[in-house]
Amino acid sequence: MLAESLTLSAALFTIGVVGVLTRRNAIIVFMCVELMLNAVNLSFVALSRLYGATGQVFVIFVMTVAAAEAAVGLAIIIAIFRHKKSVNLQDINLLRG
Amino acid sequence: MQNEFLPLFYTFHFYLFGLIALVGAIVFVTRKSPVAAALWLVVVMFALAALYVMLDAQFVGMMQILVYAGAIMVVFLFVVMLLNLGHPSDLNDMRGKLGRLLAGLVGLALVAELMALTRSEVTMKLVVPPVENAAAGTAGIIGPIAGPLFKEYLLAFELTSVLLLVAIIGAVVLAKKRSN
Amino acid sequence: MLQNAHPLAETVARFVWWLPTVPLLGFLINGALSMFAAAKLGPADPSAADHHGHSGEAHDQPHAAEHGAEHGAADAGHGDHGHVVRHKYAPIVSIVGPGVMVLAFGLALATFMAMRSAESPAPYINTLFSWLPVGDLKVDAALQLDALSMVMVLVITGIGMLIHLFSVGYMQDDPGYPRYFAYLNLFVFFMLLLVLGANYVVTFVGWEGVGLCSYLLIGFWFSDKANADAGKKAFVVNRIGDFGFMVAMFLLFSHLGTLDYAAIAESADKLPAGGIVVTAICLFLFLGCAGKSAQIPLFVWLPDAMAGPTPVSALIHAATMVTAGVFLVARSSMLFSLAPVASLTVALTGAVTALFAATIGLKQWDIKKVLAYSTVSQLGYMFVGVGVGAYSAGVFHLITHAFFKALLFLGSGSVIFSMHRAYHATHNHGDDAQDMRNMGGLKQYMPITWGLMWIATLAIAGVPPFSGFFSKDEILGAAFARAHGSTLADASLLGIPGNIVLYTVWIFGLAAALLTAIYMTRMMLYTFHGPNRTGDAARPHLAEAPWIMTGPLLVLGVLSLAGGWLNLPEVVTDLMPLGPTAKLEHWLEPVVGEATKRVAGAGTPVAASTEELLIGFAVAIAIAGITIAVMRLKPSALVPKSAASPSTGLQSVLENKWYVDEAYDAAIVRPTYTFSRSVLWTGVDIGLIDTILVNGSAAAARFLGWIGSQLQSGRVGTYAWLLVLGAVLLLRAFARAS
Amino acid sequence: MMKEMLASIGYNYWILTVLLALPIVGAVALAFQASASASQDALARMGSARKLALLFFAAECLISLGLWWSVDYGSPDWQAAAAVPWIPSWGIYYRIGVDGIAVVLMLMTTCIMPLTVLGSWTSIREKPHAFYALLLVLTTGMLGVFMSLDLVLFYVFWELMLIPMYLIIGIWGGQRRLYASLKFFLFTMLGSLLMLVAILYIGLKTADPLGRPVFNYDFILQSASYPGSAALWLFGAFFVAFAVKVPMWPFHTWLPDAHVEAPTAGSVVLASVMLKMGTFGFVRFALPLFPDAVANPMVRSTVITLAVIGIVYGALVSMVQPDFKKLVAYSSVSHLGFVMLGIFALTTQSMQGALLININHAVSTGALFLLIGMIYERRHTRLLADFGGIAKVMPIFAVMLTIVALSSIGVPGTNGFVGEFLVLIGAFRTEPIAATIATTVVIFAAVYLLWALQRIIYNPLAKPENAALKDLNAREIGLLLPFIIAIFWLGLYPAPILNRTHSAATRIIERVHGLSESSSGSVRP
Repeated sequence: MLAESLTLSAALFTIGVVGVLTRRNAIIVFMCVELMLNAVNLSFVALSRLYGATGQVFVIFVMTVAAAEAAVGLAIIIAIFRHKKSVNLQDINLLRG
Repeated sequence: MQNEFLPLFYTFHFYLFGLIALVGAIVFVTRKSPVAAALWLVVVMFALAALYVMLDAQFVGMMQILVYAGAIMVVFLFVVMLLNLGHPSDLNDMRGKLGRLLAGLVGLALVAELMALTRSEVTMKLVVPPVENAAAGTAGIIGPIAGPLFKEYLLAFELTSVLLLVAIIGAVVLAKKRSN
Repeated sequence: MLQNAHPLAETVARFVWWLPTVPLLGFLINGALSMFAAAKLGPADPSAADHHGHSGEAHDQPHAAEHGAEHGAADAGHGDHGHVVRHKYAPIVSIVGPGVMVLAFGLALATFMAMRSAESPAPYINTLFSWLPVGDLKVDAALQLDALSMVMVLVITGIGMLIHLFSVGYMQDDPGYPRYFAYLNLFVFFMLLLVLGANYVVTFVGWEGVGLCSYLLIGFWFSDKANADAGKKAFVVNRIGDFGFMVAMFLLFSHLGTLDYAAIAESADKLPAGGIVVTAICLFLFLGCAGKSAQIPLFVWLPDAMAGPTPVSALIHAATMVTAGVFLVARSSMLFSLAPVASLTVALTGAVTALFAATIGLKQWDIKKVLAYSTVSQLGYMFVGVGVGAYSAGVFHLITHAFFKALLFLGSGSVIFSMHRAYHATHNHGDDAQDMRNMGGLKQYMPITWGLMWIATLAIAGVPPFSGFFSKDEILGAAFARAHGSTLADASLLGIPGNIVLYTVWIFGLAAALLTAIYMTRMMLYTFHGPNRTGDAARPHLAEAPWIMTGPLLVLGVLSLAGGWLNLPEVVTDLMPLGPTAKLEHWLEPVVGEATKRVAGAGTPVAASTEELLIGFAVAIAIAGITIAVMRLKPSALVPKSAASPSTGLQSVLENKWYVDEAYDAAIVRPTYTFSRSVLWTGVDIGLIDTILVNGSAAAARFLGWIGSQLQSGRVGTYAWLLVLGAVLLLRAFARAS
Repeated sequence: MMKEMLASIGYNYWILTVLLALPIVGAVALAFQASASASQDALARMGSARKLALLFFAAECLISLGLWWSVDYGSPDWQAAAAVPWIPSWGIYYRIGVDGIAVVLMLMTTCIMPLTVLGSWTSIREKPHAFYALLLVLTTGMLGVFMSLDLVLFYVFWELMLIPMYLIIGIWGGQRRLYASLKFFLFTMLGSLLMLVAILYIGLKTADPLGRPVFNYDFILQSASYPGSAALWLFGAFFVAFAVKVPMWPFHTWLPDAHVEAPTAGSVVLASVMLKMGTFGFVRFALPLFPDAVANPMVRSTVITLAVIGIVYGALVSMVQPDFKKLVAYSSVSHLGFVMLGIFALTTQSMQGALLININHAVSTGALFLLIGMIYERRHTRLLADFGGIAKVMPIFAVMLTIVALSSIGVPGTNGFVGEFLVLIGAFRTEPIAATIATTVVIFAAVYLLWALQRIIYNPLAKPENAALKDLNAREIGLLLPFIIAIFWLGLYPAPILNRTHSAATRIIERVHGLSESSSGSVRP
């Protein structure tokens, strides 16, 4: 089942990437990133059948980071929305200074 | 694994959940409404959780449901509701045709490369002899994960707690309403 | 070693280093007095003065100084009628300044006596300390006493003493009195160093030192821009010559490994005679001489140098410094005698200069300018002498010229002094005290000066039995004799046979003698004869200068009259027993004798009858010149300068000195400045290096930064695209590598 | 006698380290004093800062004087040497020592520094403590460069010297100080980074038996060998670093800007000492380390051509400068060109002459900058056209300026002559054409300096602002006197210095000739 899992992982990852590239809604882009993380998790888990449970440990780390990221990221989106009344990425270019 | 029906049963369900995940993902990306997208993502999460269980990572599967579907996605939905992102103008957030075409091409290139890599010789070379899973029986499901987590990766584990703390504080500070 | 064995070592000559030291002490004392008088120290914090306005004292001082200095410019004819206040240290300076010269002259006389009794041909070298000991280069601070330097020392200290005395009167009212004597003493110090140096480097120290003093003294009244310009011009033109001197030293050192005169005299034979090396050395040396002795093409500074006080012109720009070039050729006779081409160049340059300067002298109105061009011309004669290998004749003319030209200059100084005093007394600031058109008929007011200056004029014109006759005749005779047979006649200069060159030199010399007689007589006629043009108001104030000035004139008059006795030619002593024959030539024999013989070679001496013919011819020319001048020139027809009409044609070309200054300015000076300013500075420095290379590279860096900054659009979408593209490319590379 | 006395107090054992440490102590002391006197008014702060600084500089100068006697100049070994491990695993040592050349330059530095403090006595009113502290740190850097025998240590001191000067120009400078200081910094940095790469290459290439890099100067001299054209590249890297500092044409354009903008003390230090770092670098490092490269006819003719261009170019450009400081700056380019010509002509006379010019230039140009500072303080301008005739109101100033200008022109009897003469007479033996072209500068030098002199002190006193100028005060005269004495001492009796540098200079030439003869053998002695 390893090959299938990896293929699925690649497909999901790519879908996430295409989502990030095509959508402008910050929240949906964010969710696409979560999808990409999940795709990676799937690879970890699939490969942990071969190499031992360490892969699963990493999945747990990834999840933690994802959780933290979601919290902070969404907080940022809220802050931006308050400021700009929009979550459209085209309207957000604060980084430009 | 001794049961000979099991592989078929197993295989069938593996493909089934795989298909669900794939279709769910495609539908998720194409939804205009954030709420619908989020719900479809939850579907993907669940399908993935099932796959984790089938890949002998039962603990991770549970975590997937609890943390991702249960916590993270709820937060997403919560934010979507909070910000009331239902206006038609916001809904049409797709890029132009050219953008989509390019994104598709890049996606194809990416998937092709990923596939090539998964089948390339490099990955084959990376294969090390599988560790014997003899202890799996006695240590149960949690043991093999808990072992490395609290031994080799103890520092990293402790650091994640710090990370989470920072994230909490950060989220509070960022989302707080400015008094002025 | 040598100096212990030398017979002079036990005599007064061992104090030879006191010779230059005494004037140096005078310089230090006078300089210190000058500084003390001027010292009014500034505030502790200079920038504070700006904020506190001007104190009353600050106003006072420059005022007084300005007044004083303008008064000092009296010599240039711009006198101001003010209260004459003598410098507060004038009495001390009047004792110290001339006093050190008297001491030096006394010491020189004593040394001379010692040398005469010692009768040692070898030079006495007095090494003071090791100056530049580097590897195989050994340059000592050493003085060399031999026949040549002794003669020069006597001339310098003797004439110098007289001119110092004259200056006491001439400069009495100048506010820069101590400064003047300090410079003058310093000049004598350097001049003595120049002639006494035992190697080229010590000579060079004196050489540049006298140039420096000349610079300082020409610009003595520096408040007038013209004077400061003249000083600078003198120094810079001299430096062109010094360039030649330096290169000659480098050549000598790299080929002979030494710069000592004694060592070079021994080893000069190692250089192939007539070879390129020795010719180059001599030509470069001569470039130095041409600068110092105002020969073509570097003569332009000397006429301008007349901006200095007149005694300075007498001492530096007539009697001593400008003759240093002649001295140097004589000193380097061991080299010049090996380089016929260089010697011919020297002689030809001298002859051309003599004639050229004489033509300009014909039409000058400024009495000092006439004398300046006459000096250039006479220096040309000296170079003819040393160029044709008649070194003692060149030095002889140097001595007699020092006598009569110093007399002429001091005499003109007397005249100017008197003229200026007259104008000053009548509040006349417009008229030029140096212009001959404002003089005339001064004979009756200044009879002593008149008589003495006639002596000098006859001497310079070459009328027997005055000193100039003997020396000039000897030079022309030598040129003629060398053309008949010598190493020079056998050589060729730029393809022209040597004997033709030498005949040309001789003819030029004769022509210059004619012109000399004319312009000198013209000067005498316009100054002392005919009606007076000074103006009715000023006329009663014209009078003879005080005795402190006339006294030295008298001494010089005697010397000009009898100077020929030093080196009587055989032709004359055959006719009448006036004294020993060719004294100076015998005296200089140890120094230049060998070189003279080498040049003369196996040539047959000119027959006595030819020689008598030549002498007669020369005398005839001198008398003809004087006669022409007296017949043609009408002093009574002259009008004062203010009423004169501008001259035209050749006359104006001569009056403007053939426009040489203007030509140099247009051909050399201005192009150099323009090139430096527009090409080097604004072009290369600011344009190429700074703008293109330095600021250009900065601009390039800024441009790259700008490109980079354009990537930082701040749009998350763009970043995502770039990130993914990067990932795709990386994976591609990874996949290809695997 | 002096030597025994110094030996009895172990002078040679501690002197170098003390010389390095004392200025740092002084800088720290000034920092304390600055915070202690924060409440005082500006004038009192200036007064206390300059006194303390002068004290330290005077002490530094006094204790350094012993080197004149204590060092054995004929010995081929390093004198007063010391070596302490600094980063031993990288082979970096605190390794110091001096030879005749270094001692003479060090004494020059320590003697000039107190005079620069006196020169800025009244002109530095802003942040005086910081100014003097930076000067002190600068002194440590400069002395360190002269005594370093470890390439990395040398590099550290080399850079240490850069920063204080950057700040001195950038904080206390004139109108365009930021441009000037940045230009100075970047030019110097460009060169020194290349040098750092070269130093690291050499160090790694010359590993010791344990495979650790070695930066020991002596060890590298004995054992280093570079493959193929590496020596040329390494020499090139060192060359750029030193040529910028010298500065050689065409790396010189930072100098006029830096000089014009720098405060008087900065200009003096820059001209008198810092430019000598470049030439010292050539003598100590570039020549002995890469004799093959130096003996390469291509390299030598290139360097000599650049030197001669610099000599003539600097003089010609000096002639047309309206600003006195800029004029002197360009004349420095010319003078330092002579030094380079002397060094690369590779004869005893020219090398010794070059070392002498180093000192002469420090004296003459340092004094010129001080004099410019003195009239600048009075008139707040340096444009030659703004002056004229001030010999009447400032006779002592006029005398001083004349003497210093004459020494810079190179009139015999002053110091300027002996150096130039030795360089030219030496260079003429190996490079006659270059030496002859360089000799023409005796003419241009007279033109530009005399013209400047005339426009300042001679000519009519036409401008009323100038009529009220006061002559130099006692401090200023006292400050200039040492320079005047040095001008005549060096001009009339340079033998003590020549004797002290002779053996070191000869060794360098012999090394270049000796090592190159085995490979090319074309250089005449």
